[in-house]
Amino acid sequence: MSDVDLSTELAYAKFENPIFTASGCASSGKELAQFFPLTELGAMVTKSIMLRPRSGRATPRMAETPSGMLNSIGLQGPGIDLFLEEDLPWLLNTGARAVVSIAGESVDEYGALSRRLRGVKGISAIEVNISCPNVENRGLVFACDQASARAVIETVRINIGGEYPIIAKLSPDVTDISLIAGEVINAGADGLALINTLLGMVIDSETLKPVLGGKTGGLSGPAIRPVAVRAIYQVHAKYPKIPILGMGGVTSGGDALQLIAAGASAVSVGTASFGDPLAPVRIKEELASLLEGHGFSRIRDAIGVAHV
Amino acid sequence: MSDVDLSTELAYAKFENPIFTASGCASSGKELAQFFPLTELGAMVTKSIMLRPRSGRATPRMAETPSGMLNSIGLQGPGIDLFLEEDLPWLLNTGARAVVSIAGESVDEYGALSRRLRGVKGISAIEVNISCPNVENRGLVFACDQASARAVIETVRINIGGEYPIIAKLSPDVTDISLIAGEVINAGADGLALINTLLGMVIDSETLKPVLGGKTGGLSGPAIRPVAVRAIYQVHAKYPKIPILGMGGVTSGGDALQLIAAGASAVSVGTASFGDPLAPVRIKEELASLLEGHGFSRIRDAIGVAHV
Amino acid sequence: MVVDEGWSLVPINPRAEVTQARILSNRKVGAYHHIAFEAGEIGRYAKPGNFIAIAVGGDFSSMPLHRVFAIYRAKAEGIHASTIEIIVAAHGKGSEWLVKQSEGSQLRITGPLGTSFPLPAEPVNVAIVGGGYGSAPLFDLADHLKTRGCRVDAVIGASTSSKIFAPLDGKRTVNSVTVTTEDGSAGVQGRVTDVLDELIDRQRIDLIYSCGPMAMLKAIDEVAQRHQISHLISVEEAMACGIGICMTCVLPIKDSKGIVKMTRTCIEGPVIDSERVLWSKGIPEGTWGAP
Amino acid sequence: MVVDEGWSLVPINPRAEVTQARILSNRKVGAYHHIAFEAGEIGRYAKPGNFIAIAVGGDFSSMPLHRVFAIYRAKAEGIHASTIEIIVAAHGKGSEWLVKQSEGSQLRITGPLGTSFPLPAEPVNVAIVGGGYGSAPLFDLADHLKTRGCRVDAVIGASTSSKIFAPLDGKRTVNSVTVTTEDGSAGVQGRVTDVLDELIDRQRIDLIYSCGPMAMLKAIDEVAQRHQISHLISVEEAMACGIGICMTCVLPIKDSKGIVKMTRTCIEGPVIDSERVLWSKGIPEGTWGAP
Ligand SMILES: Cc1cc2nc3c(=O)[nH]c(=O)nc-3n(C[C@H](O)[C@H](O)[C@H](O)COP(=O)(O)OP(=O)(O)OC[C@H]3O[C@@H](n4cnc5c(N)ncnc54)[C@H](O)[C@@H]3O)c2cc1C
Ligand SMILES: Cc1cc2nc3c(=O)[nH]c(=O)nc-3n(C[C@H](O)[C@H](O)[C@H](O)COP(=O)(O)OP(=O)(O)OC[C@H]3O[C@@H](n4cnc5c(N)ncnc54)[C@H](O)[C@@H]3O)c2cc1C
Ligand SMILES: Cc1cc2nc3c(=O)[nH]c(=O)nc-3n(C[C@H](O)[C@H](O)[C@H](O)COP(=O)(O)O)c2cc1C
Ligand SMILES: Cc1cc2nc3c(=O)[nH]c(=O)nc-3n(C[C@H](O)[C@H](O)[C@H](O)COP(=O)(O)O)c2cc1C
Ligand code: FES
Ligand code: FES
Repeated sequence: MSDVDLSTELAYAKFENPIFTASGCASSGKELAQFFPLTELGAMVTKSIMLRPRSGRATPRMAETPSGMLNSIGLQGPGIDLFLEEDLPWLLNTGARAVVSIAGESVDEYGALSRRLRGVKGISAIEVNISCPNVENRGLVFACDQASARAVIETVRINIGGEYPIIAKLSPDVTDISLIAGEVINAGADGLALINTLLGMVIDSETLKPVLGGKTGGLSGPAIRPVAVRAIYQVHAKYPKIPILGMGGVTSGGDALQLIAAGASAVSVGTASFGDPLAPVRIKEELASLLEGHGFSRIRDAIGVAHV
Repeated sequence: MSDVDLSTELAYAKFENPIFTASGCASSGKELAQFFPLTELGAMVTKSIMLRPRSGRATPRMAETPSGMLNSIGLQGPGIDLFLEEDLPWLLNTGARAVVSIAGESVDEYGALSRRLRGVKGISAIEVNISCPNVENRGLVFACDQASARAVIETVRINIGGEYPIIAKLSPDVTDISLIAGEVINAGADGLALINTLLGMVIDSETLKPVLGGKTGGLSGPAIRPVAVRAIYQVHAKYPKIPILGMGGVTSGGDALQLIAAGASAVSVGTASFGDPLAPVRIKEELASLLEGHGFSRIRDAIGVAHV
Repeated sequence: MVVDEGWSLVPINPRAEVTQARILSNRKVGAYHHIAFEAGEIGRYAKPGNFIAIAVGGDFSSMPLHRVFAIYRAKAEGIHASTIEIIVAAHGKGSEWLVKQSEGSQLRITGPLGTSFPLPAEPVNVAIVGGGYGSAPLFDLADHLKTRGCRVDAVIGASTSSKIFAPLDGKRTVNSVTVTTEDGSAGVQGRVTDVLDELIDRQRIDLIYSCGPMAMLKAIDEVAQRHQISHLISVEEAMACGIGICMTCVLPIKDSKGIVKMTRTCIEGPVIDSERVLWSKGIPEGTWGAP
Repeated sequence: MVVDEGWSLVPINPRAEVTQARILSNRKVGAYHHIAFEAGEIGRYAKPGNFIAIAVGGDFSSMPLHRVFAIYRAKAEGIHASTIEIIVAAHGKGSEWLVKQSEGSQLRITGPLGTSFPLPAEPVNVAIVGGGYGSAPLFDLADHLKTRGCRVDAVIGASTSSKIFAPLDGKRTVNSVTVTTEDGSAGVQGRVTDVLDELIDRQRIDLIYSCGPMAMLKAIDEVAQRHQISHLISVEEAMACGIGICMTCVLPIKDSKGIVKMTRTCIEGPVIDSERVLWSKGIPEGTWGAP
């Protein structure tokens, strides 16, 4: 391994290296732990957890697309109580760093989740997934509406206190992502996660109906990488001091470096793990040697270099 | 070739088959005419033409991405006068159907273009590319702003008269594409073209700077197909009577059928021609035999079947 | 009736590894391709019922997701590494690519994955029932059953004869083989369930293992329930990752407390005791966390 | 000085076709790969300076765009079809894939594309100057020049010896070959322009043909201008389609009326009279339609 200092920060949370898992692409860690020690990761970002247990959407839940995939998992999960009782302790016990992702259907639900998380030991940061439909506002996705996005982050801020940095995860399915970024920053987000999936659909060649049980799904994987790089670049240009956790189609160290150069302080690996369970570790190693090749002695100097 | 009736309509314009070229992916026809008779196409959609000649953006103008590409051509072209004098007559002379795409930097420019096109013989429809920055409104893209989008289509409607169907081409880079669709329909659009490219960026692995001369570029190709299918499906669900010219990553007859089932009455082939000049003809043939396999005797019955 | 040999049905296969596998041979067998790999340690730890996940499309692939295949045979010791064999039905893009790969090609394979067939504690009478390529993992299972003194009768069905997978040495392992085809091109015309009732009675079957399409498993289960005999099934749900991290492969399945959960069949399956399975489509009412 | 043989410099090659080509051979030559194809009628109509566009990555490729390569040699008659040969420097994803393809592989190729080298009307003294794989199309050109009675001297340069492409029969065709390498590992240490001045004087060169990186073409052009001799160049710009429909491969080039336009080098090039070329980067002021 190279000598490059890979340590990085998201607001006041420090991490030994910048390669994280992506929420919903690594469950709560147990499954990937079969393949590598989770301490190899900068952090495990857990699957977005909701207040109550949730069965998710009907199957089929995925469709492969050119260099990408659609998913309509629908946030299946055990709910916050069981998560705090079983999944999180297990994860922290491995010595891995944990970023806990939360999701809600109403502003209040985000508030309640935050209160449950307040004071929980060992968490490194909270990622707030606001790409969920707001049941109180005609199912409009929080991340697609300035007021809703702001309201969620304000609520999380108030209820969680100053214990963990709040990372607001934004959707690329908006006219101007930097506007939404501005709102959540004003509302108290310490950092941003960019980007969530793009809304897409695949129609079955036999039935001529949408493949997914949920009809539409979220597009992820290499196909969306150019959109992720653009979103990170735009937001970093406007808010250079706000740390960004970048994600979207990262499958190699070179891809991670693109996101970092665009302005990401750390990078989540999602869909790539589905085709290669060792992807996060490989990507970390490739990134380190690329940074070395470019003459960087620490990764911090590479963050946002595309803007210089 | 199969016996399926491939003829289709976009508003009051009728076409022998539903496979068109995509604006900017076939120039004005001369180049592809080396490979197949342009009469094989439902129509040639010409590269968006502006009022004055235009040199376009600095090179590099493209970057390949996973199952896609970015382009930042910047609407290079000869301007409407030379287009009407040379390119269009040449094209019409081949016997091909011509859909003329126009683009402007201000509402007035669209008006002026429409006046120039008024009464020009032989045109089958006008595609109005509103994915251009509005120089009079802080460079905001017309298609990303309801008022600007409406203003452009109103102007075109007034200036061009009722001679040709007006197809408004929308950008997917908006929070709710059906809102923009509603605006342009109210403003007088007879049909919609869905979708233009997604805004993206690639960073060079050597220089760590954006590859493209224009920094950002438009993402096209198979990578964006799920976004196109979704956009067409959403808009057709809301406005089932408005004909849609679909496009985005179509490389096979099966892909074209996906867009048709989602609600497209015709399909443009763009990026696929870059890797296979015969793509439009092959796609048409594949589509015909797929329709036959599904038991359709005419393509009209397949339009929007995914909704049934 | 069955004993769980250590970890047959324990979720998350503890032996899984990622390896660069090399194709040793690839040849057509009826409608299928029989592909053998030299695959690190996978063959050493594979148990009947386990599967592998294969990355497809090569270095510049447009297919980011795994393709999963049941292990047909595994050998702990090859020349350089352990070997595994699979039976592939070319179906969509990835499997079409796979069957075109030639000897010597290197592929990234993850495995062994999933649960495996638990074996009976005593020598009992067993029926193995396979549909299409679903018979592939059952012959290795039969081998293990025979070693434990079981009688094993096989019923192998498919739509047509070319889709019957019943290799000679597999046939030799079992006590009898009944073939059914829907078009009658081989064996008895009909479905596996058309011959199963009679077989159960005739051979006093105590236990059924089955593998094939969901509709077939369901039909077999009805027969098994009627006869009140245990039934272990290997299910096939669409899988994106095969390793438990994507949540696409779920089925409504009862947990040990009887609570129905949308359960990942890649880590708590593919082998499941049919008692736990709800055969309804969609998310049944009362499923844990259902709206 | 030069005559345009029918359609050498006419935009949009009228002979272009799409064909399923088969790799006849693929072998390493220094830092390059020499690949021969059986390619429909392409070899029959190819002229020196033309190029081909190749679809890369196979059936499930994530690479939608063409890769373009100068035709090194073309033969009108092969066993089944005409043949073409190219010299490939593995560089990015697509060319790396290409050099790994084995004999018998089928690839979709479009060609012949672009303009070709016009030939002098009279037997004159010619220098051909190639940088790296840029020498590939020049030997076939030399053949044609020799047939017309020209004297042909070659200067072949590269950074290091493995990147000098100068095949034996190519060398035999020309009257002399001077090799230059920047690291001195073969021939004269230095660049092609370091030996060109002297060659022009010594052999009374009337006409230069050159092919290589833009910076090299520019340096050669300065020498040519100083000596006031004609210079035909083959340029290399990034190309997405190679057939004139995407507008990515543009350079500021003067048209016949002297107006500078952003010109597609895939259909009005790659061979261009250097007189028409503006060597500045970006879009020079005064370019037609420039803001
Ligand atoms: C436990 C298990 C064992 C299997 N064993 C075999 C076997 O021995 N032989 C065999 O031929 N096939 C087997 N299959 C089915 C095989 O996985 C699919 O046929 C194959 O993945 C389809 O890939 P494709 O590229 O042809 O299709 P595509 O439609 O291109 O696949 C796209 C994606 O969907 C997934 N997918 C699609 N259909 C299925 C399916 N039926 N099952 C799982 N994933 C699917 C693929 O994994 C991939 O991620 C098994 C499936 C499971 C779950
Ligand atoms: C007229 C002409 C003749 C050429 N002849 C040869 C030759 O004989 N031998 C040889 O080794 N190379 C030649 N090249 C360069 C060759 O086209 C590129 O090296 C190759 O396309 C790069 O592809 P890649 O997959 O390695 O790179 P990638 O970066 O993956 O390519 C991505 C895209 O960019 C385009 N691209 C990138 N670099 C270039 C480039 N330098 N020129 C054109 N397109 C590029 C590709 O066509 C592709 O569409 C020629 C280029 C031109 C324009
Ligand atoms: C199957 C799947 C499930 C996902 N679940 C979540 C989730 O629960 N919460 C969330 O914030 N993002 C979720 N995502 C989005 C990813 O975290 C990530 O933002 C996106 O996939 C882009 O990264 P990638 O291209 O590396 O996968 C999910 C993505 C996939 C593919
Ligand atoms: C190189 C290039 C140039 C384009 N130029 C235009 C244009 O001038 N006007 C326009 O409306 N769309 C333009 N487009 C967008 C296409 O018409 C089409 O909407 C988009 O590429 C999606 O289709 P595809 O994936 O089949 O290419 C261009 C696309 C490309 C790749
Ligand atoms: S296939 Fe991903 S969780 Fe089962
Ligand atoms: S490469 Fe597409 S126009 Fe020249």
